[in-house]
Amino acid sequence: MPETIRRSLWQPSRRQVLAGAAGMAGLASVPATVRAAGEPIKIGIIAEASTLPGAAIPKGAQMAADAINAAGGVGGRPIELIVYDDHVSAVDGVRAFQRLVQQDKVAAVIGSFISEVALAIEPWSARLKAIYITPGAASNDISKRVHDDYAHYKYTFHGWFTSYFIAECASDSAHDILVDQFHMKTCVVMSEDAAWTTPLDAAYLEFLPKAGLEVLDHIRFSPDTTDFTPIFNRIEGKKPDVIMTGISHVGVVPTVQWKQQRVPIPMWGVSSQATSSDFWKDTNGACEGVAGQEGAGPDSAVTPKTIPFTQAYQKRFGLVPAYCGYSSNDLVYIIAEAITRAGGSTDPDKLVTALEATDYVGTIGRFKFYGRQDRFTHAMEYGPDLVPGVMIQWQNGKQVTVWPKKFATAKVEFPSFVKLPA
Amino acid sequence: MEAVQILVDGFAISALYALGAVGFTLLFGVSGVLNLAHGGTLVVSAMIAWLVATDLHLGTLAGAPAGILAGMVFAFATYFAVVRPIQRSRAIPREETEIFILTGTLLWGIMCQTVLAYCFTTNPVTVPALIGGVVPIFGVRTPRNEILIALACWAVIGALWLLINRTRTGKTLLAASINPRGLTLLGFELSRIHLLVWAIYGLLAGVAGVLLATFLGASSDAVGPLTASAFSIVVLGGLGSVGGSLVAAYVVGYLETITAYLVAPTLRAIPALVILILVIYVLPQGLFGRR
Amino acid sequence: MLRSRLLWATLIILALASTLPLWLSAYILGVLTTAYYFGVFAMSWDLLFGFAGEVNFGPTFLIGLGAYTAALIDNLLGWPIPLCVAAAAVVAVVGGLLLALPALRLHGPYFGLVTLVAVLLLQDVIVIFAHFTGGEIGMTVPDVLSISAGTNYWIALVFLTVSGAALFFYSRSPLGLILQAAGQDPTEAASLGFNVAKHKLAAFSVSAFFSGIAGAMLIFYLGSASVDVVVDLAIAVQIIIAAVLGGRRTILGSVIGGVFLIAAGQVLLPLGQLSTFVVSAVALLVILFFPDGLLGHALRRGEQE
Amino acid sequence: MSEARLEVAGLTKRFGGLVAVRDIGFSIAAGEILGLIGPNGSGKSTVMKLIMGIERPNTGSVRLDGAEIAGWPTHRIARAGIGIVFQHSRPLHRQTVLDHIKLALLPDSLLRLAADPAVEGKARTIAARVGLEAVLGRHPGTLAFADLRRLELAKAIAREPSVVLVDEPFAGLTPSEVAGFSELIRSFRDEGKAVLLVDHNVKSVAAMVDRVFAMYLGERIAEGTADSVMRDEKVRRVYLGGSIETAARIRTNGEQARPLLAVEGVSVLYGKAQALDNVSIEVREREFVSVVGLNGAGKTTLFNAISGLVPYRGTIRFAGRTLGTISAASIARAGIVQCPETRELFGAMTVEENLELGGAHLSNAARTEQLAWLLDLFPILAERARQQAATLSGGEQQMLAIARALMMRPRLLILDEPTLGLAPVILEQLSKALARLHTTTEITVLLGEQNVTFALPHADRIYVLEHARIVWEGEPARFAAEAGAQYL
Repeated sequence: MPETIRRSLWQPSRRQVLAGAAGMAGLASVPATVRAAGEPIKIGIIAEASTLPGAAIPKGAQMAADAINAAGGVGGRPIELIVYDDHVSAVDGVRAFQRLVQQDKVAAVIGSFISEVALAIEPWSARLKAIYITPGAASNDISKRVHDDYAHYKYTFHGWFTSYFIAECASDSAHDILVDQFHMKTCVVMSEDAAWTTPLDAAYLEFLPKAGLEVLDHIRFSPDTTDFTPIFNRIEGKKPDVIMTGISHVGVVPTVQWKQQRVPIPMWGVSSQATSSDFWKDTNGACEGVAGQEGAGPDSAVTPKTIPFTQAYQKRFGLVPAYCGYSSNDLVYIIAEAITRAGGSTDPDKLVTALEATDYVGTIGRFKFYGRQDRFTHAMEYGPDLVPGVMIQWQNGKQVTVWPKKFATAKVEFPSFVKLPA
Repeated sequence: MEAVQILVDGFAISALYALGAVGFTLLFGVSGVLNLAHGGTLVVSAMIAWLVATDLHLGTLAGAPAGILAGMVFAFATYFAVVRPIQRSRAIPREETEIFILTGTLLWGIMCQTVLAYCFTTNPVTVPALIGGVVPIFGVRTPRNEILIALACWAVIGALWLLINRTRTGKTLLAASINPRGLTLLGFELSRIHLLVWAIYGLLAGVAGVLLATFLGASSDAVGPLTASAFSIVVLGGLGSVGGSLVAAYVVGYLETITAYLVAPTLRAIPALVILILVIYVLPQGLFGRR
Repeated sequence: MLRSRLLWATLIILALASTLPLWLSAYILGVLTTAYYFGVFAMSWDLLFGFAGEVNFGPTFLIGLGAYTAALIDNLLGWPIPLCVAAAAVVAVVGGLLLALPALRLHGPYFGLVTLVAVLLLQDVIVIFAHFTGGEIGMTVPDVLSISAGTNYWIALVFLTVSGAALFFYSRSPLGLILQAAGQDPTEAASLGFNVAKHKLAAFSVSAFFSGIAGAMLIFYLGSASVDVVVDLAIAVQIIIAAVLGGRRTILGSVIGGVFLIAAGQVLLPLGQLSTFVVSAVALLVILFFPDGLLGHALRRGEQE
Repeated sequence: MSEARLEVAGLTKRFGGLVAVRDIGFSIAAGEILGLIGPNGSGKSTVMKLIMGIERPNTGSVRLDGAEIAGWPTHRIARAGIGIVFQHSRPLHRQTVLDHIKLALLPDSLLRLAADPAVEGKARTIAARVGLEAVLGRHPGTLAFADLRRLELAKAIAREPSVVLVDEPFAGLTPSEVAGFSELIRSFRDEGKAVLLVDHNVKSVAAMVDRVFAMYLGERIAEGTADSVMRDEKVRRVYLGGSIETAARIRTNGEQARPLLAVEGVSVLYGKAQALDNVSIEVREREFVSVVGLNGAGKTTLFNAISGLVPYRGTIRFAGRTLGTISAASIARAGIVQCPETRELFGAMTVEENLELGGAHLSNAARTEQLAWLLDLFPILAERARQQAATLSGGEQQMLAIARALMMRPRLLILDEPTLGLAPVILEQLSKALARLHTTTEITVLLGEQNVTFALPHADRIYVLEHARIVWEGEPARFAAEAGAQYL
């Protein structure tokens, strides 16, 4: 993870671990420390080591692979990860995918938390008939394509909340906490202009009113915006009770300026970078009070596996996993199980059938994939008893889970400069 | 109300743009070098400032000078590793030195960017502001830091102005930008003058970088955009004209702010770009260009 | 005679290249395919820089125009690929002429900046009309040239050969001679009776023509058009580097440079992020120590004989 | 003599404030050679550019065979039948001589992708005519200077123009080469072409021109046969500043004085052109030495070699120390200060600032003292102290340039063409200033001039430089008798 790289500037020892995150060669050749023997099963990983969430992908996956191998592998065959970096570029992502499938002959590819990249890879997963699962991209279109042209696109699975469910989850939490506890009535939606936010915003506009928050304004800004003053001023002009965010590519800059300018309105919703444990340092603590939707928090047991995994991860990499860390880890298990179910075959069509039968309890909940009739075919099913999703809030430099009630470890608190409705 | 807001917000941004561009144009004026690794210099100083201030927990007061120093070091690295070899190369025909320096510094900038991304990720870093809090200006809630930044920028630019117009050293710089041959005839070693101007460039860019980090934040991804914006401001103002780039900085800064407020944040950059093309087309030498 | 030696070398390399699909993996073919289209980008740029004497920082303006025209038409009107490509060529040429107008007025960095800004503007327009263009995401095209790596490779190779030949002979033809004269010393060219403006406009159109087609073909190969593939300045920079690396004023050298850049990038993929660093460092060293570029160096040697 | 091919009337060109060409008019008939002469800055090259359409005239007309062509774009004028031979040109590196000539023969069409076969043959004939057949296959980089000039000539006549403009036809050529070129140019005349030769002085073109048109400071000063122009009073004053007078001067120091500067067998090559050929001169302490010679004779090159601005073969010693590898700047600091022909002032800075920079290496006290002395020497500069150098008149700029050089307290002051393009009244003031320098200071001066009258009074000894060689050396007194005649 990048932030470890930062520290590692004076802890070179850790740089090695990182070589994994950054230059994947290290991990690719990690020999399975195993009793498992025989022809290894190759799984491809496409990461973005230079971003907070993207660097968690290979780490989470590696944890799973090592665990599986230590436990004897898949039917005696060890799992081998082959990891490439796509430099956050669609074309590099496609090249990496082609290389993994055509050159390295992997059974399946887990890759990229960026919808732009995922959407570029998806057609190739169809053309090359190769399993592709994204551990963090959110755009609805990923699974919508599968639904619209199943025969062609069925090789793609969506291993994370679709934007639609993220919005629903955030809105539900907003209803339970902002509306019921803080008596908020109005909000402004503020999203970065990107693939995943188009459906997110649409869903926000659909769910927030139902949740009891009137949407006063809807602002999209380009991800390379550096000066947020005009945006915050415009929002303030509308006098909303809360800002519902949809940010992932950006995070530090708006948060820091929000604090610097003492914007008296709380931020709630999605803030992917805030899921990284380094966010506090990156923003010099400006993120105090910022709340974002997550799969699982470091401090609460969504499933029995959550906390052990988080701790093991922290022990090995020196930080808690960003959201892709959880999903990537679970997806490796899911693929392994599918291969077992397919009788050890890695034939793509057999794997598709096997994956569709997935019912696995991972670190962020119980995984199932929607069927071909559902609007989000092959997307991770969302729901209280499946993958519920949680809200994490930064409080005094710690990430605490504040929603839903059954996982909550703390009450919501906002910094002093935030004005709350009477 | 909105007008005042635009006025206030636009000022700090523009001041920062100005400071960012001045060094760039000075460098071109005196030594004829367009340094396309300029963004790199800014981000390097920002990152180092962050490293010392936040990561080593030494605070902004220690981070700022460290960052500025880093900026100067990187500037010299650019000069000795890329620019001077090209200028002295016998294999490169004189009339093509320019394109080679452009390509060379461009590559250097990319190298710098990738290394920064490797060590610090593409995530923006921010250095804690020296003074927090906000003060109302005509009812506009303005962060004290923004005021500090505007003041700092103008202080530095003012100092530069004094250096150039009031000191003998500064005047040799000015003279070099007008007629280098004349200086040689008067017994000045141009090589020394180039070293001096690179040092000043590094200093200016360093300060700009650190201020940037306390205000908008800086990330390795910003290397390209920062170079582009400095380049366009400087050309708009007229290459080599310090005064010109100050004016241009404010034109661009306010155009962007106005667009962000009155049109849409997403369109922020566009009007400035269009104006830029028009101006250059009508005045091929920019607003105050000499050459 | 040098010229013929160059010709023979090219033919032999072509012969070899055409056999690659028989014994190379689909993936490597894929890399070479992109590299070939990239080569065409670089050649078109070299025509402008090396012969017309115009430093164009925005080759991706022309490429992007072509690519997105094709992508949009394919998506909205569903025309067959050849028609989309043709349309792309037309639009790119128009763009080329637009770019040429300032070129006749501005010089050096000033013109360079205009081309740079042209790219930024195109990028913004694409993002603003995200509704049609898919904005930052980019758009997938329904049709692709082929899903067989082999076929794609053949297509790219043929296209590279054709456009390479065209550009090379244009540059070596009387027109190329005039163009070079005009680029080096407009006044003298004019006093020999040549209409400098006319010839520069021609050069821009030709360059735009091939850039546009290459851009369109590339996205029909990749199956999607996105800003970071055909418009982003980073790509423009790579193109320039490829051309300078291969050797200015050689046209063919640009192909070598292009293939080198792409291939190196892939070979170093296991280095993760740092691959870009290594590639640029190598390029910088070449520029510092062999300013004539790879092919240029060879040719210069040849001339001295 | 047939009807006029080229007719120029009332031609005027302004650059900003300065009038480069004022109301110039002349005509050249078919089969006639007109020499357009004038010292640097007289505007003759501008006239040529105006005819060729490289610059647009403010007013006036240019007629080719009766048709008005003033204001046409260059390429149209070229196609209408005017060819030009540039003095300096930048040939294409990768093309052979033959390619270059072919280029000039190509039609200006976008459709001709292949040159028609006739071109090759034509090109070879032209090459043969200008004497390039031996080097057809070579690249310009490998050509001798004369051949490069031949190439220019070939390109200019390729389209068989009816009017040929030639800029400094003989600059940098050896006498034998000059003969060859003259032959060629005469042959143009015989074909009925109208030829315009542009040069610095009558002498070099006298042999072949039918008429001469002399310019000075942008205006016509004389017109007629070569002899009549050479005899013309105005012309003589411009070049010689009137009758050659040798103010008898008191020898301030005799032969015994130590040599300060010794130039021994120095040669300089510009590319292929021999700019200095084995030149040796000597300047003694406190001596005033003048190097006289026409433009292009090599004076500036000699001075630049001394100042370390151009590489040379041979040795230059200053105060016993060999200069060789020292940087130009340190040579200047060592005491050899050049005040170049081009003046190299800092235009955008004030007179004061210019002088300040000149004295940058002095202690503050010394600087103020020196400054005071110079403002006394050139009072006009005191008045102009706060004015921008660029806004000064030519004469004032020249004084500033000299004063700035003197600020450095040079041991040897090199003055290159201080009279260039200056009105006679200014020459007076300069003259006085130099005289005062000579009598009141320890300074040694090396003066380069084509204006002999200005040079003589200020010289203890004189060298005459011609075609890159020293052809005469001696006292001013003997100059008129021995060298004066053949000078113009």
